[in-house]
Amino acid sequence: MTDTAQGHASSTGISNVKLGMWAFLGSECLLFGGLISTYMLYRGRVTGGPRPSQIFDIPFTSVSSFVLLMSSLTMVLAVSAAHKDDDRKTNLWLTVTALLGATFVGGQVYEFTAFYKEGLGFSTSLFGSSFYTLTGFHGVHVTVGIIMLMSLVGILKRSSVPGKKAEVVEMIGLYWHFVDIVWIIIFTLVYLIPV
Amino acid sequence: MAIIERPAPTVPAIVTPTTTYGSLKRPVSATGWRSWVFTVDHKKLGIMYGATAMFFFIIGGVEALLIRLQLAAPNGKVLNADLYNQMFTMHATTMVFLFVMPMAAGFANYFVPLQIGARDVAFPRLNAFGFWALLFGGIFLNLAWFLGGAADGGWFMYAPNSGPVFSPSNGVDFWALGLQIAGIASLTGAINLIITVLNMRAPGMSLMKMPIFTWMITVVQFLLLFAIPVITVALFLLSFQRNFGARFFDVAAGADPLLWQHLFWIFGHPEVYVLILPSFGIVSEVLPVFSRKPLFGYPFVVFSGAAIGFVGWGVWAHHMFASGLGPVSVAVFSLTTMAIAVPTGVKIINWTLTMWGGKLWFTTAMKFAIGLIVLFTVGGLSGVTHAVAPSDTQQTDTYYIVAHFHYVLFGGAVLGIFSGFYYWWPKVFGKMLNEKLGSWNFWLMVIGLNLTFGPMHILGLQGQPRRMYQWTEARAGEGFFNLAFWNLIASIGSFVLAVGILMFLINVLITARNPQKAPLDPWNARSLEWMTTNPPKEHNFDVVPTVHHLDDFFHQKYEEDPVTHTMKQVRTAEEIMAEQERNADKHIHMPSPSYWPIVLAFGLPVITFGLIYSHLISVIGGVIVLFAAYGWALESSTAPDSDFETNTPGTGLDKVASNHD
Amino acid sequence: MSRRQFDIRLSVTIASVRIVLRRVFRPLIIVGGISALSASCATNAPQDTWQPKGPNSKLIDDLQQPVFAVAGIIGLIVAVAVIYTMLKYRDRGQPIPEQTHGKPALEITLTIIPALILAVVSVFTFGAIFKLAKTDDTEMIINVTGQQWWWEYDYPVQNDFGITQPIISSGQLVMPVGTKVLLRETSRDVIHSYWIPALNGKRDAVPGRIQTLRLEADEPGIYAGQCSEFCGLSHANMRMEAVALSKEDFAKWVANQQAPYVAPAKDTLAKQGEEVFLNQCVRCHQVNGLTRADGTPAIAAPDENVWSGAAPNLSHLMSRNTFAGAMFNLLSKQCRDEVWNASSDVVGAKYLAGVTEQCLNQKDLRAWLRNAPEVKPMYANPADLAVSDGKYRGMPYLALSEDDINKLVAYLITLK
Amino acid sequence: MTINTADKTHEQQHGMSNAGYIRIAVILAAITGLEVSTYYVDFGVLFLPALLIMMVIKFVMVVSYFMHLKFDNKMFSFLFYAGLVLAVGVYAAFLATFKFFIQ
Ligand code: HEA
Ligand code: HEA
Ligand code: HEC
Ligand code: CUA
Ligand SMILES: [Cu+2]
Repeated sequence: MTDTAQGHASSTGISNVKLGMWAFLGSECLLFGGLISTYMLYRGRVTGGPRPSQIFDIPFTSVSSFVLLMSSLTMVLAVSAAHKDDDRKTNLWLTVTALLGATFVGGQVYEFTAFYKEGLGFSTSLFGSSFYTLTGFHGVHVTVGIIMLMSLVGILKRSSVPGKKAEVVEMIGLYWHFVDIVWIIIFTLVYLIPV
Repeated sequence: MAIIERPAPTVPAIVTPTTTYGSLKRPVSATGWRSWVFTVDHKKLGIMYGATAMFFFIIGGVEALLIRLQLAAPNGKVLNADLYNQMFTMHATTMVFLFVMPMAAGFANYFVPLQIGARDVAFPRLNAFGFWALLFGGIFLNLAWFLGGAADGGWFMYAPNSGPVFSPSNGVDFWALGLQIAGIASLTGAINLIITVLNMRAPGMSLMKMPIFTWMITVVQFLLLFAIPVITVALFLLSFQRNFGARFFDVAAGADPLLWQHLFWIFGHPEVYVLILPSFGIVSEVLPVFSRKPLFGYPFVVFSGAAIGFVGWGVWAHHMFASGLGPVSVAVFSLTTMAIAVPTGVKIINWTLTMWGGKLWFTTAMKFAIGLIVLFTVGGLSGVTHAVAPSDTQQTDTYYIVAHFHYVLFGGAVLGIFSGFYYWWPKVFGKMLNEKLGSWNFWLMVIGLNLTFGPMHILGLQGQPRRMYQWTEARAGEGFFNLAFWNLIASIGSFVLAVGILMFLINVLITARNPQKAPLDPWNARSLEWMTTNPPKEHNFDVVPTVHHLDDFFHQKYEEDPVTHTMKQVRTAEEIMAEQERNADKHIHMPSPSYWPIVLAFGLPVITFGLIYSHLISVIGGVIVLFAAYGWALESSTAPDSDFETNTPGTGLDKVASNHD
Repeated sequence: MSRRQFDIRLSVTIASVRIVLRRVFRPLIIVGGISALSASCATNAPQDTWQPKGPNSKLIDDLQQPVFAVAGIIGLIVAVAVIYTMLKYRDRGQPIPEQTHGKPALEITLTIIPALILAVVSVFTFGAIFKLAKTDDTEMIINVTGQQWWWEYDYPVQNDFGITQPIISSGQLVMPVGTKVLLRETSRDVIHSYWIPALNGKRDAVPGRIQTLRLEADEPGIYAGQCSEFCGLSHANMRMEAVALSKEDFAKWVANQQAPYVAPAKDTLAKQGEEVFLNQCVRCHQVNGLTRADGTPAIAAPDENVWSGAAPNLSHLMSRNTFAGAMFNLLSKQCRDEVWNASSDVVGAKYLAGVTEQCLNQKDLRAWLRNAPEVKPMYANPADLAVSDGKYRGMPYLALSEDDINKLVAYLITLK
Repeated sequence: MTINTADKTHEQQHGMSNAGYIRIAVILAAITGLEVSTYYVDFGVLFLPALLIMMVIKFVMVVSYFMHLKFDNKMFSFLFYAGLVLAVGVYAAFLATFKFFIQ
C-alpha cells in the first residue's frame, strides 16, 4: 500500500509511507493501551471460572514469547537483506519470520483451547472477557502481519511490488516489531505479574 | 487525473489502461459521475465531504426541530418516549460525527494542500478511502431507523444502559459499528493530513510560516490520531458485549460502569476540540483578511492551539463530576479544566487585537467570524462555570449544559464553518455567494441561535434536566423564570434558526444559477490558496510557490512604505497569476484515479452488517476487503507511462514517472 | 481631534453600542442580567438551583455566585471590546494599516490575568470539593437505591431516631430537619442520579458501587428533585421529593412507618380488595404484615418478575403524597397545593395527615391500575421480554376489571 | 521499478550490521530469561520494579535498534513517542482514578 502523491517531492526528504507508518504505530499505542488498561482493571474480577494463576502456563508462554522475540531478529535480517538488494535472502528471512509468527499464533490457539477446556470462556468472567479481547487483538495483529509477510514473499517473487521494494519490506518490518513490543508488555503485565 | 501537459493545462491527458491490477483495470479519468466516484483529487474529495456533511446537517437539524417541537409545550405528544430517545441520540451523533467532523475534514482536504503549496495530499487513495468510509459509515448508522429503531442511549451511550437488556433493539449495534467505520475514516484522514503537513510543504514554508488554519487542522489531526483508538476500544468492548456475550459492563460479573465513561470521555473531550479547532482556524484566516492586518500574535495563537490540544487530554473527567470519582480526582480535573480557559482566552484576545487598529470590512464571512468570537466566549464562560466542580453538580445533566455546548458548538464550530463557506466559496466554485442573502443568513442564525440556546441557560439553572421526552407543568414554576415560557421561546428560536439556514441553501442555489464569475482575489486575501485560479486547476499551482513570509501572497502584493508604515500595493493578483502561467512547470505528474478506495470502503459496512444479522455476510464483506486491498497493493498510485495516450517520446515523461515509482 | 468632535464621536459611539446591544445582544443581556437578578427573585421553578435550602447547597451557591459574576463580567468585557473595535475601526477609507505582528508583553499580560483569576477560583473550588465529600460528621444514614424508574429508600436501624426495624419506602425521602443525613446510593440496573437542587448537587447512583451524598435541610418543607442521569424510557418520569420534617414530626413519621399492619374489616370492599391484592399484586409488592387466608405471611418475590428485582413496598402507601416515581400525585390537586404551599411550621402536620379518602387522587391511581405502561412508558410488553428473561421493567398491564380496581382502591386507601 | 540507490546507502549508513542485530537479540533473549526466572526465584520487594524495568529495556531496545528509531529522523521518534507517552500518561491516570483516589 505505498501511495505517494507525485505532485512534488516531499519537503523533508523523508518517505511519506514511513512517516505514515510511525504515525499509525503511535496511534496503536493508545489502542493497545486501552485494552491493556481494561485488562489491568478487570484481571482480578472473577465471579466464576478460573483465576489467572490457575490457568496460566508460564513455561509454555515463555517459549512462545521467545519465538515471537526471535521473529523480530529474522525480520530485521530480512530488512537488511532487502536494503542490500539480496532478493533470495530477503525472501528467506521473510518466510522464516512468517513461520515463527505462525508458531506463536499456533501456540496462542493451543493456549486458548486449553484455557477454554479449563473453564475460561469469553463470557465466563470479566477476567475472561478482557483476557481474550486483549490477547485476541494482539493475535489478530500477528495474523495480519503473517498475511502481509506471505503476500510480500509472493509479490516479491513476481517482482511487481509498486514503490521501493526495500521500503515495503521495512514498513512491514516496523509493523511486525511493533506487534512484538506489544507482546513484551503483555507478557510482563498479563502473565508474569500475579493478580 | 493523470498528467497535465503544459502548455495546454485544461486538456487532461487521456489514460488508456493496459495493465490489470488484481482483476480490474484502472478507471479512466472521464467526466461525469465516474470522475467523482473514482477520484483521488483532494479538491473533489473536499467538495464531496462538504456535500455529505451538509446533507447530514439537515438530517440532524430536522431531528433537532422535532425535539424542539416536542418540548415546546408540556407533555408533548409529537414523539413518544422511545422515539424521542432515539431522536436526541441520533441528533447528537449526526451533528458531531457526520456534520461537524466531515465538514472540517472537507475544509482540511480542500485547503491544507493549497495553503502549504502542495499539489495533493500525501496519500491520495487513502484520502478517497476515508471519504467513502465516512459516507458508508454514516449511511450505515442511519439504516437503523428503518431496521427496528435507532440507537437510544444518548450520544455518550453510558453503560450499562447501552447493554442488550436495556437497549434491546439493534440501534446500539448500528451505532457502535457505524462509528467504528467513521472512526477508521477519521484515522486514515488524520495520518494523511499529518504526513501532508509534515512532508509536503512548499519550499520555504517552515512550520512557523504555515497558515493558521493549517496549523489548527494539524493539531486536530493529532488529536484524532490519538483519540480515535480510545473510542475504538470502547466501541469494541460494547460490541463484544452486545454481540458476543462479553461481560465488560455487566455489573453482576463485577464490572464497573465507570470504565465506559472514562474511555468515552478520554476520547470525548479531545473530540470537542476536534470540533472547535478547525473553526478557530477558519476565523483566524478570515479576521486578518477582513481587518487587512496579520493575525495578532501568530506564535501565541499557534502555541495556544497546541496547548489546548495537549491539555485537552487531561480534563476528561470533568464530564464525570457527579459520577462519584472521589474528591481528589474531582479536584485535579477541576483544576486542569480551568487551565484550558487560559489558552482559549489567548485566542479570543488575539482575534480582538487583530481587529484592533485594522480596516474592517464587514462581509458575511467577517460577520460570522465576529459572531464566533462573542458567542463562543459565552459558551466558553459557561464551560468555566462547569469546571468549578461543586457548581457543576448542580448543572450537570441539565439544560444549562445543553446551553453550554450549543453555544460552543453552534456559536463556535458552526459559525466558523459558515464563515468558511462565505470566505472560500469563490475559491471552490468560482462564484461569489450573495452578500445580501448572506446578511439575512447571518442575522437570522445569530438571533435564532440566541433565542434557542440562550433560554436554555435559564431552563437549566431552573432545574430542567436534559434528555426528558416531556416536561410537566408541575415542575415548571411560575413567574419570570417559569420553564413553560422559556421552552416555548427556545422552540420558536429553533425555527428562526432553521429559516436562517434555509437562507444559506437558497443562497447556494441562487449562486449556482448566477453566471457571473468571481474575481481572482475577491477579498484581497493573504495566504497561498488564493494564489491560483478560482476554482484551482487540477494540479493546484502552475509553479510550486517558494515561500518567504507568513501570508506570503499578501506580501507579494504589498510592500510597506518605510516612512508611514502603511502598505502600498505593488502587484495585483492577476499579475502574479500571469507570471506563474509564464513560468509554469512542465510535466506535472498527478496521482491517477482508482477503484479500490470505494470498493475497500464498501466492504466495511458489509462486514458490520453481517455482525448484526448473519456472520456469513461478514465473510462476504471480508472477501471484498481482501480483494480490494490486494488490488490496491498492486496498483501504483500513478498510472504507468504506457497508459498515457499523449505520451509522446522526448517529453521526459518516462523519467518523471519512474522517479516516483 | 477637538474636544467637541470627541464628544460627538463618543456619544455616537455610545448610541451605536446601545443599538447593537439592543438588536443583537439583547438575548445575552437578558440571560446575563436576569441570572444576576434571580438570586433575589422568588416564585421560580421548584427545582431552581439558585435557591439553596440547606448548608450543602448554600456552600455550592456561595461558590458559584461569584463565579457567575466573574464570568458575566468577562463576557461583557469581551462583547464590549469587540463591538467597540467594530465601530472604531470599520472601514472608512483609511489606508491599509501597518502590518503589526503582535506585542508579546501585552499578550503575556493578557494571558496571566485570566490565569490569576482562575487560580483564585480554584482555591475556593478545592475547599468546597473536600467539604462536600466529608462523611465523618454524619448523623443519619439513609440507603437510596435507584431503579427503572423510581427510587427506593431504606432506613437502616438507627435507635437515635427511633428506627428499630428497617423502614422501606419509595418516592418521597423523609428526613429530619437540621440533621446531617448521608445518602448511600446505589442502583439495581442502570445509572441514575439523585438530585434535590435545594439541598445539594447530584450524585450518580451507579450499579455495583455505593456512593454518598450529604443532605441537610434548614427548614421543614418539601423539596423537588429529578433523576438526572439518562436511564431509559421513563427517565423523564423518574422524580423524587425530599420531605424535611421537624425532629418531632419525623419521630411521628417513623412511628407510623413501623406501625403494624391493620387488616381491613370483614365484608368491606377493602377486604375484597385485599384478596385481589393477594392474588395479583403480592408477587411483586410487599405489604408488611399482610397474611394469606391460611395465615402464612405474604412475601413478595419481585425478582422473579421484575428485572431490577424490586417493586415499591406499599405497606404505608398512603403516608406518601406521590406514586410511581413521584410521577403522579396521590393527593388531589387542591390537597396537594395545601401541603406544598404550607408554611414551614405547619407543613409537617399537613404531611403527616397522609392521604385521606377525600384527598385521594382517584383518577391517576385508577389509570395506573388499569394500565400502568400506558400512563408511564415502561418495558412491560409481554412480547418484548425475551431479552430480559421474561421479566418486566416497570409494572405490567394486569387486565384488571373495573370491579377489581374499585376493590383495590378501597384497599389501598387503608394502607396508612 | 528502479530502486533509488542514493536512498539505499543513506539507510545503510545509519543502520547496524547483522552481527549487531544478533547481539541485540541475544541480550533480549537473556533479559527474557531473567524475566521468566522471576516466576521461579523469589525477588522479594524487587519483583515488581525489576520486571517493569526489564520490560522497558526490552521495549526500548527493539524500538531503538530493530526499528531503527535511534538512527532515524527525529520526526519518527516524535510521532511514536508522542503516542506512547500520551498513552502511558492518560491510562495511568485513568487506572489511578479507580485505585487510589476513591473516597
Ligand atoms: C466545541 C466544543 C466544546 C468546547 C470548545 C468546549 C469548551 C469547554 N468546555 Fe465543554 N462541552 C462540550 C463541548 C465543548 N466544550 C460538550 C459537547 C459537552 C457536553 C457533552 C455531553 O454531556 O453531552 C461539554 C461539557 C462540558 C463539561 C461537563 C458538564 C457536565 O456534563 O457536567 C464541562 C465541565 O467542566 C465543560 C467545560 C468546558 C471548558 C472549561 C471549556 C473551555 O475550553 C472553554 C474556554 C473558553 C473560555 C473560557 C472563553 C474565552 C476565554 C476568555 C475570554 C479568557 C478569560 C476567561 C476566564 C478568566 C474564565 N464542558
Ligand atoms: C455540532 C453539534 C450540534 C448542533 C449543530 C446542534 C444543533 C441543534 N441542537 Fe443539539 N445537541 C448536540 C449537538 C448539536 N446540536 C448534542 C451533542 C446534544 C446532546 C445529545 C444527548 O444528550 O445525547 C444535543 C442535544 C440537543 C437538545 C437536548 C435534547 C435533550 O436533552 O433532551 C436540544 C433541545 O432543544 C437540541 C437542539 C438543537 C437545535 C434546535 C439545533 C439547531 O441549531 C439545529 C439547526 C439546524 C437545522 C434546523 C437544519 C437546517 C434546517 C433547514 C435546512 C430548514 C429546512 C427544513 C425544515 C424546516 C424541515 N440539541
Ligand atoms: C410484575 C410486577 C408487578 C405487579 C404484579 C404489580 N406491580 Fe405495582 N409496581 C411494580 C413496579 C415495578 C412499580 C414501580 C413502577 C415505577 O414507578 O416506575 C410498581 C408501582 C406500583 C405503585 C406505585 C408505588 C409507589 O410507591 O410509587 C402502586 C400503587 C402499585 N404498583 C400498585 C399495584 C397493584 C395494586 C397491583 C396489583 C393489582 C400491582 N401494583 C401489581 C410492579 C408490579
Ligand atoms: Cu433514573 Cu434517569
Ligand atoms: Cu469536556
